[in-house]
Amino acid sequence: MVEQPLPYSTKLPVALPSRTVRIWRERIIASILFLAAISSVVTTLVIIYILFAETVIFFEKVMEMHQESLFEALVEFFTGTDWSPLIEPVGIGILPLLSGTFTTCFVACCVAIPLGTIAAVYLSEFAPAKVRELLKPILEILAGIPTVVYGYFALLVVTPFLQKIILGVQQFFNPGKEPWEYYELPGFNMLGAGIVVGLMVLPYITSLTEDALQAVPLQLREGSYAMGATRLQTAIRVLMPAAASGIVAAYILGLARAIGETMIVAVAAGLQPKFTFNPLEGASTTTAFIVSVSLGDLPHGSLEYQSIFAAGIMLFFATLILNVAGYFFSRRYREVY
Amino acid sequence: QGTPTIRIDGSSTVFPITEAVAEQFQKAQGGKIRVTVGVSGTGGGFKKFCRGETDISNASRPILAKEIADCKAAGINFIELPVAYDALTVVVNPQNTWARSLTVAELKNIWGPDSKINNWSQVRQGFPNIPLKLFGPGADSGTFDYFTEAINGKAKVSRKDFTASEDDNVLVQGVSRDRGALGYFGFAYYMENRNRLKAVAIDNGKGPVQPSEQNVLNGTYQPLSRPIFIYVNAKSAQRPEVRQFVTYYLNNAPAMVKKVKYVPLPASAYRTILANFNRNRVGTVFGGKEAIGLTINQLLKMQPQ
Amino acid sequence: MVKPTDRVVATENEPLKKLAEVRDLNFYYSGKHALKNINLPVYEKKVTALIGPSGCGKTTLLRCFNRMHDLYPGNRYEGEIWLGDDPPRNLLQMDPIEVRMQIGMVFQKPNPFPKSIYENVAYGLRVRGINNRAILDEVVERSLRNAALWDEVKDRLEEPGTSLSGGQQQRLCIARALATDPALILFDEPTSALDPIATVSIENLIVELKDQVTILIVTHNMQQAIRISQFTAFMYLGEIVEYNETMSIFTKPVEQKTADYVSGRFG
Amino acid sequence: MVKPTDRVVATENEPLKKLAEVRDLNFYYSGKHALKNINLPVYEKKVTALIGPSGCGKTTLLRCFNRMHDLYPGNRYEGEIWLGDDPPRNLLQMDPIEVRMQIGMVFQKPNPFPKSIYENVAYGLRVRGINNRAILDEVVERSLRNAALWDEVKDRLEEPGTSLSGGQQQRLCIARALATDPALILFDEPTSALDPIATVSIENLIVELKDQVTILIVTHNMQQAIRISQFTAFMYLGEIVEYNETMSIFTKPVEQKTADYVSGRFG
Amino acid sequence: MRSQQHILNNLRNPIAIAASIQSRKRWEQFFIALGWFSLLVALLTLVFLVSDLFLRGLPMLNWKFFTSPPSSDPEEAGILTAWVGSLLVIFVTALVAIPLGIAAGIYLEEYAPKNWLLDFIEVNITNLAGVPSIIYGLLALGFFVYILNWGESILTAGFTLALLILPVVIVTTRESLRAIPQGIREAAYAVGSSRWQVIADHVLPYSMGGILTGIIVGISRAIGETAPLITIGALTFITFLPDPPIQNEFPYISFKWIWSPFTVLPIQMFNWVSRPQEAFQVNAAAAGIVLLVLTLAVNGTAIYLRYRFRKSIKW
Ligand SMILES: Nc1ncnc2c1ncn2[C@@H]1O[C@H](COP(=O)(O)OP(=O)(O)OP(=O)(O)O)[C@@H](O)[C@H]1O
Ligand SMILES: Nc1ncnc2c1ncn2[C@@H]1O[C@H](COP(=O)(O)OP(=O)(O)OP(=O)(O)O)[C@@H](O)[C@H]1O
Ligand SMILES: [Mg+2]
Ligand SMILES: [Mg+2]
Ligand SMILES: O=P([O-])([O-])[O-]
Repeated sequence: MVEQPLPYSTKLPVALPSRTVRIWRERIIASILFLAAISSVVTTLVIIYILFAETVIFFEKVMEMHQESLFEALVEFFTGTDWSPLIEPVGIGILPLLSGTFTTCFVACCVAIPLGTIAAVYLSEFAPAKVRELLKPILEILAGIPTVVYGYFALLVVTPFLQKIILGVQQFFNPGKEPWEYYELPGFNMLGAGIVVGLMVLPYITSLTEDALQAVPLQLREGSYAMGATRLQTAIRVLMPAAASGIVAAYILGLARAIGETMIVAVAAGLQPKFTFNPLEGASTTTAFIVSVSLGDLPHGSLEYQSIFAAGIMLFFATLILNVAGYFFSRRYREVY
Repeated sequence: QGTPTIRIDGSSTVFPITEAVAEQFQKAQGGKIRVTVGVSGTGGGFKKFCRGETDISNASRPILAKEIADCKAAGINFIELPVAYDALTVVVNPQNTWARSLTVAELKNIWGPDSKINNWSQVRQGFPNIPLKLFGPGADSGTFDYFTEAINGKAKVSRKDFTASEDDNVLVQGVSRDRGALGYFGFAYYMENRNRLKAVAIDNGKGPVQPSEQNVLNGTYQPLSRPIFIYVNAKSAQRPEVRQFVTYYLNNAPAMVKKVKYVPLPASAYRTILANFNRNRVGTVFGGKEAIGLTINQLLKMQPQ
Repeated sequence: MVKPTDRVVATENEPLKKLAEVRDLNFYYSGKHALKNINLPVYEKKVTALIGPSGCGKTTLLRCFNRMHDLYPGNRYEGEIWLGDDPPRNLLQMDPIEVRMQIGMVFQKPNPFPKSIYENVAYGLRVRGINNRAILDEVVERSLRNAALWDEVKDRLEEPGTSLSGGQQQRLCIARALATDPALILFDEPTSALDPIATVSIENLIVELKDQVTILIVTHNMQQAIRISQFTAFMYLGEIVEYNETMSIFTKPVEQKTADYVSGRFG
Repeated sequence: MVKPTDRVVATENEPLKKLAEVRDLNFYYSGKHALKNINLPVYEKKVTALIGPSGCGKTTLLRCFNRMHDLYPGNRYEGEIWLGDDPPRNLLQMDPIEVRMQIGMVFQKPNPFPKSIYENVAYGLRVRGINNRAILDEVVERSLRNAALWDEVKDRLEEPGTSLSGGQQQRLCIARALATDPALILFDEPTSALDPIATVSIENLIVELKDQVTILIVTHNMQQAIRISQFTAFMYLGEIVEYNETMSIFTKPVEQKTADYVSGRFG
Repeated sequence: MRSQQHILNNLRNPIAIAASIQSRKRWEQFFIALGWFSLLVALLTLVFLVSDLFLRGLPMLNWKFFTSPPSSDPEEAGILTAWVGSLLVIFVTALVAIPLGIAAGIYLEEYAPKNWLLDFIEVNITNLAGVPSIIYGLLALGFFVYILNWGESILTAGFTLALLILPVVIVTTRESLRAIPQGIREAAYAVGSSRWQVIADHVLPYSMGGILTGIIVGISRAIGETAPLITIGALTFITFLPDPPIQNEFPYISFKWIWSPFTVLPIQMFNWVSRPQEAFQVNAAAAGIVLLVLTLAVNGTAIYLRYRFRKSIKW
């Protein structure tokens, strides 16, 4: 039995802290926090401003140099296959950088998407809880390795390994020739770099895909199991369609990472801008071009200085589109549940 | 007041010498003076130098007329100091058993602005059918300027589909990893990496000549022998730490240059150069032009114009 | 000692056949003893209701029937649940997928798959490898008719199941369960997430379905149990306190706990 | 037309004082009209219960009293809620923080802060700028005693509030609300997440507390309303269908809807 | 029609059921094997990468390696300037990114009205999180180095990396704030707290674990970043240390070091990787080990912290 409630002996001070003080304090704090939040928008604006400002100068110089109109310069920029802003006569066709970027990303996606999806489905639906708890941090570790270490790995481990394999395959199917008569994989090539980029984005794709699968409500899973489905059937027929937008978001964000990856390709893919889609060749990606040009300290105001901004603007907008697309896809799957 | 700092930038060819000197110098000074050495290529280095961002610029070619004008515009006077001789070296992969020597004409065929050669079999009758991969210094590079002038006849005019880098290490990496590769850069980089590169003898009409200290000294390695320089900002030269550093540089040059595998000038020459420096002799002896095929003796006789 | 389950058959006139029977079932959630010595018959073509206060183990018991607990590690069954009669088999010893292929389930919250209405109903057959369109068409139509949904959706079979209203979704889930012709369907508070009107339609549906299929239903609404079930088990703290014909449970409960509960004194 | 709220005072003998009164209140969840023309008196030192089927707006109405809806964008009040008598003020026009300083609330799920038991109870005072240890000590002890928790926790005041059992946590939340001596305490289904034993202790506590503080409580358990409240409002679809003394509501409801609900015919 | 009926009758036929289960289980076995293969690829990468690095670099790892500046002689070359540089840059980064990121996170989660501006900021942050790091390098080059005229200094580098990890800090801050049950906030409001009191007394303290994790993950990313620092010119040959932050004369603390040129660990490693001489590859591997151990340790701390905080606070 509860005893009779105790009466109040101390009268609580009714003199509450001043409302004006409180309201003003709240307002000031809110404004400071607002400024902090806006800083990200400012960052983006500054990025865009810098990229545009320098790119405009780039085009002005090119127009002067080539005696052409802005339209012609833009056409040359987007359709030309000769990117050599540093060497006379200057070529400003961006396609070689784009083809290099595309090819390495394609190789990377070929590695990361199937492996990442399978690994995610396995981790999410099949792996015992212990295994999952153990493997997820390991994948995070993989994602946390500095990319320059990956670049080193691509150059000194993966490429020699690929060279041996390619030589071995040729010798197996077509034995008896002198070693140099066989095709040799160049020391800098997009295949090795792309594979390593793929390994680097693998953890992202795995973890984002796994998140998307985990976000599918338990009721759907149980609904499927209750119909007598196996785990695999549940995963493929119910969970993957249900998580489709999340999985697409994972792919897109992985792709954006691959496009933006710099050090691996700068170390291992070669630095020559070359219009080719053959992963066995070496070529320069957009990012690798920027790094290789800025390796020597860049003289401010020179054409090469501006050329990296012109290349950068392409990169920025490519990843911008992907990131925004990824954002909306992932928001969609979050909204559904 | 902070520790006095000397800022150096420029040629990758000269870099090994300056790097070695800087290292020794800072050790000798017990860290009281700081030296930073960047690698931007000769052209990149001059761009900074002529805006007063650096105290000393490494250069693998003489300063050009346009750069002189830039410096003048910014009110910068410079002291030109040759520090060594280089044999600009054409290299191939060690697995390359066929191209022991190349003529200047063949090099021009390969590197000319309209060249479409992309296979060794197109270089010379009898060379094997192996894809040709080219590596060369970038456009800010003095080596590039010198090589294009010497081989193609006009500075900066070259085919463009090759892997270009201001950092000669990248070129060494490239050539050493590709059987069909051909590249060019300073002698020191070849010597440092002799086990992964092979030098090509150059035939300038008088038979193939290997790049070597001896062939540079006797003037037969032509047209790819060349002097290399440091340029000192005349105002910086008034600062004690810069004076100290340049003096140390020239005094130790013979040993240092040899150590990093370039060809030192005669010992007496360094004394003259140091004297020029101490006399604050500003300006260039080349008048803003590329000097091709200059022997050491010719160089030492040149007077400011 | 007379087990609570023995009482019923004695008081029953019409012939009854047990479709399933729980014998001395204990269940543990990784150490937590959630069901204690459960004994319960489930009569064919009848509705059996499980009632009891929140947390007493109703859902846990229901989910033992289709081995849902197998999906999560650490759960453990002890005892037997017998199913069928030629010959009866202990479903706790069977392959869980085999069990689930014979026992359907409808959940508390309607959970249609994010597929078309048609595919939702056809899912059970597809899972079994049946992809013949003619068969699927026939089964989909029959199941939707049985779930009293056909007229409402027959012109929009390709629309996603999630586009239906809550009550329709729940009937879709019932159709989905019916499609594979299960012997027993489990319902876990199927109307607690629905509005009163949808509730009525589901209740009517259950009453009609019982001529066709056996039903075991968890409900927290005692009036609902009265309206739709023939037998009721009252659970408390993981045990079955009392099992009897529904009318007896609510009008003349034997146990004090039951009486307290059905009169609203706790819960 | 006689408003539902007018009925009570007529049938009442002992003198009653209104602590608060809702007048023509409408409430919108960003467009959704959730409360419609609510009129309701809250008598001092009495327990008023809000009952009704799920989703009828009980919680919504309760949370109007301490302006909880102000925390979320898009919500809109129309109408008045008068509080106190010297002079009465419309709390919908007041500063929400001032309102909350006078009206306590206990939630459905016990939500102690992950701080020590002591700090949980003292928090309301600290917010008001009272940090004097002697005052805090006194208030903490008195509030815990009034919440019938003192004896159980007096030796472990420094342990986290989350280490208590569910029922203890809920009593801790009540102590926290009592500490600032509010005129009115709102309870939103305070026992629905608790086991039967904890439920009994909270119910007893509410009965004791009403001599000291006015209580407005939402419950889905009609028996609970009977046990603890003096007045009951039955809500349905956002409206108050009937308000009266509790006994009248349950024994001789005026409206058909009320009669159906209290007899379990829906909900 | 016959066969249809037959198939449907089979729905309860135990033999048909068993057959169907068996074939489906075989597919499952196959998929499990595939799953293992995929994970193995990731694991083997890790194993190869780490073991290769260790095999090559371990002999170089000694006291001298940590206390020597870089040199043209591989035997002599060490990472003194690199790790000191990394430390100072990260210090600046943390100083900028942590308060800014937490404040932004709090605003977005606790204050921002749900309108187009919030949407816009959100898209914007997601985008910034995915913008290639080299773009931040361009931003830094154009803005910090030339417009603000900070030069190629530790300050520039610190701010660059701070902007780079800001989205990570903001996003994890928001996530940890979101993990605080709404019931706790409502409870605090219900006793009369103001918004800032709710945040300062409850929301922030309870989410500190998650926020800390985000900060650490961001820092570990910053430690390994190379590309943006290359564009602002960190690749100079530097054999000296910045001015010490503490001096033995008044005012004892000096900020001259923030203007100093610098190099950092990953750049030193990159420099060595791109040298052709075999001997420098050993240095590169050794620097790689240091970098790897450092980031792993930092990441490991984050994983551990997250694990602990997840366990410690129960709602
Ligand atoms: N996954 C689980 N792990 C551990 N304990 C559980 C789990 N699920 C339920 N329990 C516990 O088992 C007991 C029985 O839970 P169950 O869900 O069966 O109750 P219920 O009668 O269905 O209640 P309700 O009416 O609330 O659904 C409860 O004490 C619950 O806390
Ligand atoms: N935040 C919200 N936004 C929009 N609609 C809401 C919100 N909260 C509740 N509602 C709706 O308002 C109506 C009243 O909800 P309320 O929570 O008050 O019901 P209740 O009577 O307390 O029900 P329960 O017994 O389930 O708690 C419901 O239809 C509900 O769906
Ligand atoms: Mg349940
Ligand atoms: Mg409610
Ligand atoms: O780097 P360069 O010596 O070629 O200018």
